[in-house]
Amino acid sequence: MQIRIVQQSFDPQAEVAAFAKGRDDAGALVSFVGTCRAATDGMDARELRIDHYPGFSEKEIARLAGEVSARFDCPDLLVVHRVGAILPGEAIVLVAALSTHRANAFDAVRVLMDYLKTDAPLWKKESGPQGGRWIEPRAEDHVRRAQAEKGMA
Amino acid sequence: MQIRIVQQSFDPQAEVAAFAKGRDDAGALVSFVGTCRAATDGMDARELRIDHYPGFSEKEIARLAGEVSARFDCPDLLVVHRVGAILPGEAIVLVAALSTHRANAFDAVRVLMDYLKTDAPLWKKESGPQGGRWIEPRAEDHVRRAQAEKGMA
Amino acid sequence: MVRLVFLGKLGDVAPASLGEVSLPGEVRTLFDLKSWVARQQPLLGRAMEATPTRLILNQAVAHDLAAPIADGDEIAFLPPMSGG
Amino acid sequence: MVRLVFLGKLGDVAPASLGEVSLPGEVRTLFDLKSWVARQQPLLGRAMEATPTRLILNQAVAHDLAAPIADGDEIAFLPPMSGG
Repeated sequence: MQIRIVQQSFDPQAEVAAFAKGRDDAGALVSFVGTCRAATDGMDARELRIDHYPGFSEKEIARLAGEVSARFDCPDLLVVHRVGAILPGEAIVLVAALSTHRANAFDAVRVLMDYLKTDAPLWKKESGPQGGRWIEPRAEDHVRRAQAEKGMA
Repeated sequence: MQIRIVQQSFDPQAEVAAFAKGRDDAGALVSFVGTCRAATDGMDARELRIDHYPGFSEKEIARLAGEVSARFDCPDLLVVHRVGAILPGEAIVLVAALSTHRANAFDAVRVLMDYLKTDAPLWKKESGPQGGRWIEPRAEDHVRRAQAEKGMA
Repeated sequence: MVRLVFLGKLGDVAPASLGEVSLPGEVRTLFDLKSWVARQQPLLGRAMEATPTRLILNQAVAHDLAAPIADGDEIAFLPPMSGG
Repeated sequence: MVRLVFLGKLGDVAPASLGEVSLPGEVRTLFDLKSWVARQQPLLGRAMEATPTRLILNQAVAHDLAAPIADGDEIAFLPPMSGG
Protein backbone atom coordinates (compact mmCIF):
# COMPACT_ATOMS: atom_id res chain seq x y z
CA MET A 1 0.00 0.00 0.00
CA GLN A 2 1.43 3.38 -0.99
CA ILE A 3 -0.12 6.61 0.28
CA ARG A 4 1.32 9.96 -0.72
CA ILE A 5 0.25 13.54 -0.26
CA VAL A 6 2.04 15.78 -2.73
CA GLN A 7 2.44 19.55 -2.90
CA GLN A 8 3.45 19.68 -6.55
CA SER A 9 1.68 18.78 -9.75
CA PHE A 10 2.11 15.08 -10.57
CA ASP A 11 1.77 12.88 -13.66
CA PRO A 12 -0.89 10.26 -12.83
CA GLN A 13 -0.07 7.97 -15.76
CA ALA A 14 3.61 7.93 -14.84
CA GLU A 15 2.62 7.07 -11.26
CA VAL A 16 0.42 4.21 -12.43
CA ALA A 17 3.15 2.93 -14.74
CA ALA A 18 5.67 2.90 -11.86
CA PHE A 19 3.11 1.24 -9.57
CA ALA A 20 2.40 -1.59 -12.06
CA LYS A 21 5.97 -2.04 -13.31
CA GLY A 22 7.22 -5.61 -13.14
CA ARG A 23 3.96 -6.90 -11.68
CA ASP A 24 3.20 -9.61 -14.20
CA ASP A 25 1.67 -11.67 -11.38
CA ALA A 26 -1.34 -9.32 -11.20
CA GLY A 27 -3.49 -9.35 -14.30
CA ALA A 28 -5.89 -6.52 -13.44
CA LEU A 29 -5.09 -2.85 -12.92
CA VAL A 30 -7.83 -0.32 -12.24
CA SER A 31 -7.14 3.35 -11.78
CA PHE A 32 -9.10 6.51 -11.14
CA VAL A 33 -7.82 10.02 -11.76
CA GLY A 34 -9.73 13.05 -10.56
CA THR A 35 -8.70 16.20 -12.40
CA CYS A 36 -9.34 19.85 -11.60
CA ARG A 37 -12.06 20.88 -14.01
CA ALA A 38 -12.18 24.21 -15.84
CA ALA A 39 -15.81 24.71 -14.76
CA THR A 40 -17.75 23.20 -11.84
CA ASP A 41 -21.48 23.51 -11.21
CA GLY A 42 -21.75 26.48 -13.54
CA MET A 43 -19.00 28.30 -11.66
CA ASP A 44 -15.89 29.16 -13.57
CA ALA A 45 -13.35 27.73 -11.14
CA ARG A 46 -10.05 29.46 -11.78
CA GLU A 47 -8.16 27.68 -9.05
CA LEU A 48 -8.66 25.02 -6.47
CA ARG A 49 -6.87 24.97 -3.14
CA ILE A 50 -6.72 21.92 -0.94
CA ASP A 51 -5.76 22.18 2.73
CA HIS A 52 -4.48 19.21 4.65
CA TYR A 53 -3.46 18.55 8.21
CA PRO A 54 0.10 17.24 7.92
CA GLY A 55 0.60 13.84 9.51
CA PHE A 56 -3.06 13.30 10.34
CA SER A 57 -4.28 13.46 6.73
CA GLU A 58 -1.77 10.81 5.58
CA LYS A 59 -2.59 8.60 8.57
CA GLU A 60 -6.34 8.77 8.02
CA ILE A 61 -6.06 8.10 4.29
CA ALA A 62 -3.84 5.10 5.10
CA ARG A 63 -6.48 3.87 7.54
CA LEU A 64 -9.26 4.17 4.92
CA ALA A 65 -7.09 2.42 2.33
CA GLY A 66 -6.32 -0.34 4.85
CA GLU A 67 -10.02 -0.96 5.43
CA VAL A 68 -10.74 -1.17 1.70
CA SER A 69 -7.68 -3.33 1.08
CA ALA A 70 -8.79 -5.86 3.72
CA ARG A 71 -12.41 -5.85 2.63
CA PHE A 72 -11.67 -6.57 -1.02
CA ASP A 73 -8.55 -8.67 -0.48
CA CYS A 74 -6.61 -6.16 -2.51
CA PRO A 75 -3.32 -5.30 -0.80
CA ASP A 76 -1.84 -3.44 -3.76
CA LEU A 77 -3.31 0.03 -3.52
CA LEU A 78 -1.83 3.36 -4.51
CA VAL A 79 -3.20 6.74 -3.43
CA VAL A 80 -1.60 10.00 -4.51
CA HIS A 81 -3.44 13.12 -3.36
CA ARG A 82 -2.44 16.61 -4.36
CA VAL A 83 -2.72 19.50 -1.89
CA GLY A 84 -2.05 23.22 -2.18
CA ALA A 85 -3.00 25.39 -5.16
CA ILE A 86 -4.21 23.38 -8.17
CA LEU A 87 -4.89 24.65 -11.69
CA PRO A 88 -7.51 23.38 -14.16
CA GLY A 89 -6.27 20.29 -15.93
CA GLU A 90 -4.00 19.22 -13.08
CA ALA A 91 -4.59 15.90 -11.32
CA ILE A 92 -6.11 16.10 -7.83
CA VAL A 93 -6.26 12.47 -6.83
CA LEU A 94 -5.10 9.13 -8.15
CA VAL A 95 -6.29 5.81 -6.76
CA ALA A 96 -5.06 2.57 -8.33
CA ALA A 97 -5.38 -1.11 -7.48
CA LEU A 98 -3.58 -4.18 -8.78
CA SER A 99 -5.18 -7.57 -8.35
CA THR A 100 -5.40 -11.00 -9.88
CA HIS A 101 -9.17 -10.49 -10.22
CA ARG A 102 -10.68 -7.47 -11.88
CA ALA A 103 -13.78 -7.36 -9.67
CA ASN A 104 -11.66 -6.82 -6.55
CA ALA A 105 -9.63 -4.07 -8.17
CA PHE A 106 -12.77 -2.26 -9.44
CA ASP A 107 -14.44 -2.49 -6.01
CA ALA A 108 -11.35 -1.35 -4.15
CA VAL A 109 -10.79 1.76 -6.29
CA ARG A 110 -14.44 2.76 -6.37
CA VAL A 111 -15.10 2.31 -2.68
CA LEU A 112 -11.85 4.00 -1.67
CA MET A 113 -12.85 7.01 -3.80
CA ASP A 114 -16.25 7.07 -2.04
CA TYR A 115 -14.47 7.01 1.33
CA LEU A 116 -12.01 9.75 0.36
CA LYS A 117 -14.81 12.09 -0.74
CA THR A 118 -16.35 12.18 2.74
CA ASP A 119 -13.69 10.92 5.16
CA ALA A 120 -10.28 12.08 3.98
CA PRO A 121 -9.06 15.00 6.13
CA LEU A 122 -8.72 17.40 3.22
CA TRP A 123 -10.48 20.68 2.57
CA LYS A 124 -11.17 22.04 -0.90
CA LYS A 125 -11.69 25.66 -1.78
CA GLU A 126 -12.67 26.89 -5.21
CA SER A 127 -11.66 30.41 -6.21
CA GLY A 128 -13.25 32.09 -9.18
CA PRO A 129 -14.44 35.50 -10.34
CA GLN A 130 -17.13 35.48 -7.61
CA GLY A 131 -14.56 34.84 -4.88
CA GLY A 132 -13.88 31.65 -2.94
CA ARG A 133 -16.05 28.96 -1.47
CA TRP A 134 -15.24 25.89 0.58
CA ILE A 135 -16.62 22.68 -0.79
CA GLU A 136 -18.37 20.21 1.48
CA PRO A 137 -19.45 16.68 0.59
CA ARG A 138 -22.77 16.71 -1.26
CA ALA A 139 -25.74 14.64 -0.17
CA GLU A 140 -24.96 12.15 -2.96
CA ASP A 141 -21.42 11.71 -1.62
CA HIS A 142 -22.82 10.73 1.77
CA VAL A 143 -25.33 8.37 0.16
CA ARG A 144 -22.54 6.74 -1.82
CA ARG A 145 -20.37 6.50 1.28
CA ALA A 146 -23.19 4.76 3.17
CA GLN A 147 -23.82 2.39 0.23
CA ALA A 148 -20.13 1.63 -0.04
CA GLU A 149 -20.08 0.80 3.68
CA LYS A 150 -22.97 -1.61 3.28
CA GLY A 151 -21.36 -3.37 0.34
CA MET A 152 -23.74 -2.03 -2.28
CA ALA A 153 -21.00 -0.32 -4.24
CA MET B 1 -15.24 6.71 -28.93
CA GLN B 2 -11.96 5.17 -29.98
CA ILE B 3 -11.67 1.46 -30.70
CA ARG B 4 -8.39 -0.06 -31.79
CA ILE B 5 -7.13 -3.57 -32.32
CA VAL B 6 -3.34 -3.65 -32.28
CA GLN B 7 -0.89 -6.32 -33.38
CA GLN B 8 2.08 -4.91 -31.50
CA SER B 9 2.79 -4.44 -27.80
CA PHE B 10 1.40 -1.10 -26.55
CA ASP B 11 1.98 1.16 -23.55
CA PRO B 12 -1.39 1.47 -21.76
CA GLN B 13 -0.43 4.48 -19.63
CA ALA B 14 0.80 6.39 -22.69
CA GLU B 15 -2.53 5.59 -24.38
CA VAL B 16 -4.48 6.83 -21.35
CA ALA B 17 -2.37 9.99 -21.19
CA ALA B 18 -3.05 10.73 -24.88
CA PHE B 19 -6.76 9.98 -24.42
CA ALA B 20 -7.12 12.38 -21.46
CA LYS B 21 -4.81 15.11 -22.79
CA GLY B 22 -6.36 18.56 -22.81
CA ARG B 23 -9.67 17.27 -21.43
CA ASP B 24 -9.95 19.60 -18.42
CA ASP B 25 -13.73 19.60 -18.92
CA ALA B 26 -13.97 15.99 -17.70
CA GLY B 27 -13.07 15.55 -14.05
CA ALA B 28 -13.14 11.76 -13.83
CA LEU B 29 -10.96 9.25 -15.65
CA VAL B 30 -11.30 5.53 -14.98
CA SER B 31 -9.13 2.96 -16.68
CA PHE B 32 -8.69 -0.78 -16.67
CA VAL B 33 -5.64 -2.61 -17.94
CA GLY B 34 -5.60 -6.38 -18.31
CA THR B 35 -2.09 -7.77 -18.49
CA CYS B 36 -0.81 -11.15 -19.56
CA ARG B 37 0.03 -12.93 -16.31
CA ALA B 38 3.08 -15.09 -15.79
CA ALA B 39 0.88 -17.85 -14.33
CA THR B 40 -2.86 -18.51 -14.76
CA ASP B 41 -4.91 -21.05 -12.85
CA GLY B 42 -1.84 -22.93 -11.74
CA MET B 43 -0.66 -23.25 -15.33
CA ASP B 44 2.62 -21.65 -16.25
CA ALA B 45 1.47 -19.67 -19.28
CA ARG B 46 4.49 -18.93 -21.42
CA GLU B 47 2.60 -17.18 -24.16
CA LEU B 48 -0.86 -16.06 -25.00
CA ARG B 49 -2.15 -15.83 -28.53
CA ILE B 50 -5.29 -13.93 -29.44
CA ASP B 51 -7.04 -14.48 -32.75
CA HIS B 52 -9.38 -11.92 -34.20
CA TYR B 53 -11.61 -11.69 -37.25
CA PRO B 54 -10.41 -8.54 -39.03
CA GLY B 55 -13.18 -6.05 -39.62
CA PHE B 56 -15.84 -7.92 -37.68
CA SER B 57 -13.97 -7.85 -34.35
CA GLU B 58 -13.52 -4.06 -34.49
CA LYS B 59 -17.14 -3.57 -35.52
CA GLU B 60 -18.53 -5.75 -32.75
CA ILE B 61 -16.35 -4.12 -30.08
CA ALA B 62 -17.50 -0.72 -31.33
CA ARG B 63 -21.12 -1.91 -31.05
CA LEU B 64 -20.60 -3.09 -27.45
CA ALA B 65 -18.85 0.18 -26.56
CA GLY B 66 -21.69 2.12 -28.16
CA GLU B 67 -24.27 0.32 -26.01
CA VAL B 68 -22.31 1.00 -22.84
CA SER B 69 -21.66 4.59 -23.83
CA ALA B 70 -25.38 5.25 -24.34
CA ARG B 71 -26.45 3.43 -21.21
CA PHE B 72 -24.11 5.35 -18.90
CA ASP B 73 -24.13 8.63 -20.80
CA CYS B 74 -20.40 8.32 -21.24
CA PRO B 75 -19.42 9.12 -24.85
CA ASP B 76 -15.69 9.28 -24.18
CA LEU B 77 -14.57 5.68 -24.25
CA LEU B 78 -11.27 4.19 -25.35
CA VAL B 79 -10.69 0.51 -26.08
CA VAL B 80 -7.32 -0.83 -27.18
CA HIS B 81 -7.17 -4.60 -27.60
CA ARG B 82 -4.01 -6.49 -28.42
CA VAL B 83 -4.11 -9.49 -30.73
CA GLY B 84 -1.43 -11.92 -31.90
CA ALA B 85 1.30 -13.42 -29.70
CA ILE B 86 1.50 -11.80 -26.25
CA LEU B 87 4.20 -12.30 -23.63
CA PRO B 88 3.78 -12.22 -19.82
CA GLY B 89 3.77 -8.64 -18.56
CA GLU B 90 2.40 -7.21 -21.81
CA ALA B 91 -0.96 -5.43 -21.86
CA ILE B 92 -3.85 -7.35 -23.41
CA VAL B 93 -6.66 -4.86 -23.10
CA LEU B 94 -7.17 -1.24 -22.07
CA VAL B 95 -10.58 0.29 -21.45
CA ALA B 96 -10.80 3.91 -20.32
CA ALA B 97 -13.65 6.37 -19.78
CA LEU B 98 -13.68 10.12 -19.26
CA SER B 99 -16.71 11.72 -17.66
CA THR B 100 -17.78 14.63 -15.54
CA HIS B 101 -19.14 12.14 -12.98
CA ARG B 102 -17.05 9.34 -11.58
CA ALA B 103 -19.97 6.90 -11.16
CA ASN B 104 -20.63 6.91 -14.92
CA ALA B 105 -16.99 6.37 -15.76
CA PHE B 106 -16.67 3.47 -13.27
CA ASP B 107 -19.86 1.82 -14.57
CA ALA B 108 -18.89 2.25 -18.21
CA VAL B 109 -15.43 0.70 -17.83
CA ARG B 110 -16.60 -2.15 -15.63
CA VAL B 111 -19.59 -3.12 -17.75
CA LEU B 112 -17.67 -2.82 -21.01
CA MET B 113 -15.05 -5.19 -19.61
CA ASP B 114 -17.83 -7.63 -18.65
CA TYR B 115 -19.17 -7.42 -22.21
CA LEU B 116 -15.75 -7.87 -23.81
CA LYS B 117 -15.07 -11.04 -21.79
CA THR B 118 -18.04 -12.85 -23.29
CA ASP B 119 -19.04 -10.96 -26.44
CA ALA B 120 -15.93 -9.59 -28.12
CA PRO B 121 -15.05 -11.69 -31.21
CA LEU B 122 -11.60 -12.62 -29.96
CA TRP B 123 -10.14 -16.03 -29.17
CA LYS B 124 -7.45 -16.61 -26.60
CA LYS B 125 -5.04 -19.51 -26.55
CA GLU B 126 -2.56 -20.16 -23.79
CA SER B 127 0.61 -22.06 -24.63
CA GLY B 128 2.72 -23.52 -21.87
CA PRO B 129 4.90 -26.54 -21.15
CA GLN B 130 1.80 -28.80 -21.37
CA GLY B 131 0.88 -27.48 -24.83
CA GLY B 132 -1.86 -25.09 -25.82
CA ARG B 133 -5.47 -24.66 -24.78
CA TRP B 134 -8.18 -22.35 -26.01
CA ILE B 135 -9.82 -20.29 -23.29
CA GLU B 136 -13.59 -19.96 -23.14
CA PRO B 137 -15.58 -17.62 -20.91
CA ARG B 138 -15.97 -19.10 -17.42
CA ALA B 139 -19.35 -19.51 -15.74
CA GLU B 140 -18.59 -16.41 -13.63
CA ASP B 141 -17.98 -14.37 -16.79
CA HIS B 142 -21.46 -15.28 -18.05
CA VAL B 143 -22.98 -14.48 -14.64
CA ARG B 144 -21.25 -11.10 -14.64
CA ARG B 145 -22.36 -10.45 -18.20
CA ALA B 146 -25.98 -11.21 -17.28
CA GLN B 147 -25.77 -9.00 -14.19
CA ALA B 148 -24.19 -6.19 -16.20
CA GLU B 149 -27.07 -6.45 -18.67
CA LYS B 150 -29.64 -6.19 -15.88
CA GLY B 151 -27.98 -3.15 -14.37
CA MET B 152 -26.65 -4.93 -11.32
CA ALA B 153 -23.02 -4.22 -12.14
CA MET C 1 -16.45 -19.45 -54.96
CA VAL C 2 -17.00 -18.48 -51.31
CA ARG C 3 -14.46 -17.53 -48.66
CA LEU C 4 -14.57 -19.47 -45.37
CA VAL C 5 -12.97 -18.24 -42.13
CA PHE C 6 -12.50 -20.51 -39.09
CA LEU C 7 -11.63 -18.80 -35.83
CA GLY C 8 -10.11 -19.97 -32.56
CA LYS C 9 -10.13 -23.71 -31.95
CA LEU C 10 -11.93 -24.27 -35.26
CA GLY C 11 -9.01 -22.62 -37.05
CA ASP C 12 -6.68 -25.22 -35.50
CA VAL C 13 -8.50 -28.09 -37.23
CA ALA C 14 -9.58 -26.41 -40.50
CA PRO C 15 -7.24 -27.10 -43.42
CA ALA C 16 -6.00 -24.14 -45.46
CA SER C 17 -7.77 -25.67 -48.50
CA LEU C 18 -11.13 -24.57 -47.01
CA GLY C 19 -10.17 -20.89 -47.24
CA GLU C 20 -11.62 -20.50 -50.76
CA VAL C 21 -14.02 -23.15 -51.99
CA SER C 22 -16.32 -23.93 -54.90
CA LEU C 23 -19.55 -25.26 -53.45
CA PRO C 24 -21.62 -27.97 -55.16
CA GLY C 25 -24.98 -26.77 -56.46
CA GLU C 26 -27.04 -28.35 -53.68
CA VAL C 27 -25.32 -26.18 -51.01
CA ARG C 28 -27.67 -23.19 -51.00
CA THR C 29 -28.01 -22.01 -47.38
CA LEU C 30 -25.79 -21.52 -44.33
CA PHE C 31 -27.29 -24.69 -42.90
CA ASP C 32 -26.29 -26.61 -46.04
CA LEU C 33 -22.81 -25.13 -45.87
CA LYS C 34 -22.27 -26.15 -42.24
CA SER C 35 -23.33 -29.74 -43.02
CA TRP C 36 -21.16 -29.82 -46.14
CA VAL C 37 -18.10 -28.57 -44.20
CA ALA C 38 -18.72 -31.24 -41.52
CA ARG C 39 -18.89 -33.93 -44.22
CA GLN C 40 -15.71 -32.72 -45.93
CA GLN C 41 -13.79 -32.44 -42.66
CA PRO C 42 -15.13 -34.78 -39.97
CA LEU C 43 -12.64 -33.46 -37.36
CA LEU C 44 -13.92 -29.93 -37.94
CA GLY C 45 -17.51 -31.24 -37.90
CA ARG C 46 -16.98 -32.78 -34.48
CA ALA C 47 -15.32 -29.59 -33.18
CA MET C 48 -18.36 -27.56 -34.35
CA GLU C 49 -20.71 -30.01 -32.66
CA ALA C 50 -18.76 -29.97 -29.39
CA THR C 51 -18.99 -26.19 -28.95
CA PRO C 52 -21.64 -23.58 -29.79
CA THR C 53 -20.67 -22.24 -33.22
CA ARG C 54 -22.01 -18.98 -34.62
CA LEU C 55 -22.01 -18.19 -38.31
CA ILE C 56 -21.19 -14.76 -39.70
CA LEU C 57 -22.24 -13.96 -43.23
CA ASN C 58 -20.39 -11.11 -44.93
CA GLN C 59 -19.37 -9.67 -41.53
CA ALA C 60 -22.90 -9.68 -40.08
CA VAL C 61 -24.24 -12.12 -37.48
CA ALA C 62 -26.43 -14.71 -39.23
CA HIS C 63 -29.38 -15.43 -36.96
CA ASP C 64 -31.11 -17.62 -39.54
CA LEU C 65 -29.26 -20.61 -40.95
CA ALA C 66 -31.82 -20.72 -43.77
CA ALA C 67 -30.16 -17.59 -45.20
CA PRO C 68 -29.01 -18.24 -48.79
CA ILE C 69 -25.37 -17.96 -49.76
CA ALA C 70 -24.12 -16.65 -53.05
CA ASP C 71 -20.94 -16.57 -55.05
CA GLY C 72 -18.41 -14.17 -53.49
CA ASP C 73 -19.79 -14.43 -49.95
CA GLU C 74 -17.54 -14.63 -46.91
CA ILE C 75 -18.73 -16.94 -44.14
CA ALA C 76 -17.00 -17.14 -40.76
CA PHE C 77 -17.36 -19.89 -38.16
CA LEU C 78 -17.03 -18.58 -34.59
CA PRO C 79 -16.56 -20.74 -31.48
CA PRO C 80 -17.24 -19.10 -28.07
CA MET C 81 -15.31 -15.87 -27.65
CA SER C 82 -12.80 -14.95 -24.97
CA GLY C 83 -11.78 -11.33 -25.17
CA GLY C 84 -10.74 -8.89 -22.46
CA MET D 1 1.13 26.36 25.98
CA VAL D 2 -0.93 24.37 23.47
CA ARG D 3 -0.84 24.38 19.72
CA LEU D 4 -4.14 24.97 17.89
CA VAL D 5 -4.76 24.10 14.23
CA PHE D 6 -7.80 25.32 12.31
CA LEU D 7 -8.51 23.66 8.99
CA GLY D 8 -10.57 24.60 5.94
CA LYS D 9 -13.12 27.36 6.44
CA LEU D 10 -12.19 27.61 10.12
CA GLY D 11 -8.64 28.47 9.07
CA ASP D 12 -10.02 31.42 7.10
CA VAL D 13 -11.45 33.06 10.24
CA ALA D 14 -8.88 31.96 12.86
CA PRO D 15 -6.25 34.62 13.60
CA ALA D 16 -2.60 33.54 13.52
CA SER D 17 -2.40 34.48 17.20
CA LEU D 18 -4.36 31.33 18.07
CA GLY D 19 -1.61 29.08 16.67
CA GLU D 20 0.20 28.86 20.02
CA VAL D 21 -1.73 29.85 23.17
CA SER D 22 -1.42 29.85 26.95
CA LEU D 23 -4.72 28.67 28.36
CA PRO D 24 -6.20 30.00 31.61
CA GLY D 25 -6.32 27.46 34.45
CA GLU D 26 -10.04 26.79 34.19
CA VAL D 27 -9.66 25.43 30.60
CA ARG D 28 -9.10 21.75 31.43
CA THR D 29 -10.92 19.73 28.75
CA LEU D 30 -11.52 19.81 25.00
CA PHE D 31 -15.03 21.06 25.74
CA ASP D 32 -13.62 23.92 27.81
CA LEU D 33 -11.15 24.74 25.05
CA LYS D 34 -13.83 24.89 22.36
CA SER D 35 -15.93 27.26 24.49
CA TRP D 36 -12.88 29.39 25.32
CA VAL D 37 -11.95 29.68 21.62
CA ALA D 38 -15.52 30.71 20.77
CA ARG D 39 -15.43 33.40 23.49
CA GLN D 40 -12.04 34.73 22.32
CA GLN D 41 -13.07 34.79 18.66
CA PRO D 42 -16.84 35.11 18.21
CA LEU D 43 -16.54 34.85 14.40
CA LEU D 44 -14.73 31.52 14.76
CA GLY D 45 -17.25 30.47 17.40
CA ARG D 46 -20.11 31.09 15.02
CA ALA D 47 -18.32 29.24 12.21
CA MET D 48 -17.88 26.22 14.50
CA GLU D 49 -21.54 26.32 15.44
CA ALA D 50 -22.67 26.58 11.82
CA THR D 51 -20.87 23.43 10.73
CA PRO D 52 -20.13 20.06 12.38
CA THR D 53 -16.64 20.45 13.87
CA ARG D 54 -14.50 17.49 14.95
CA LEU D 55 -11.63 17.86 17.39
CA ILE D 56 -8.35 16.02 16.98
CA LEU D 57 -6.08 15.71 20.03
CA ASN D 58 -2.43 14.99 19.30
CA GLN D 59 -3.31 13.62 15.85
CA ALA D 60 -5.99 11.22 17.13
CA VAL D 61 -9.74 11.68 16.76
CA ALA D 62 -11.17 12.88 20.09
CA HIS D 63 -14.51 11.14 20.57
CA ASP D 64 -14.96 12.49 24.10
CA LEU D 65 -14.89 16.24 24.60
CA ALA D 66 -14.39 15.59 28.35
CA ALA D 67 -10.81 14.47 27.49
CA PRO D 68 -8.30 16.56 29.48
CA ILE D 69 -5.74 18.70 27.72
CA ALA D 70 -2.21 19.23 28.93
CA ASP D 71 0.71 21.53 28.26
CA GLY D 72 2.31 20.72 24.87
CA ASP D 73 -0.84 19.23 23.34
CA GLU D 74 -1.82 19.90 19.73
CA ILE D 75 -5.53 20.30 19.11
CA ALA D 76 -6.99 20.56 15.60
CA PHE D 77 -10.46 21.81 14.64
CA LEU D 78 -11.85 20.06 11.57
CA PRO D 79 -14.88 21.21 9.56
CA PRO D 80 -16.48 18.69 7.15
CA MET D 81 -13.93 17.19 4.79
CA SER D 82 -13.88 17.24 1.03
CA GLY D 83 -11.15 15.06 -0.39
CA GLY D 84 -10.98 13.08 -3.59
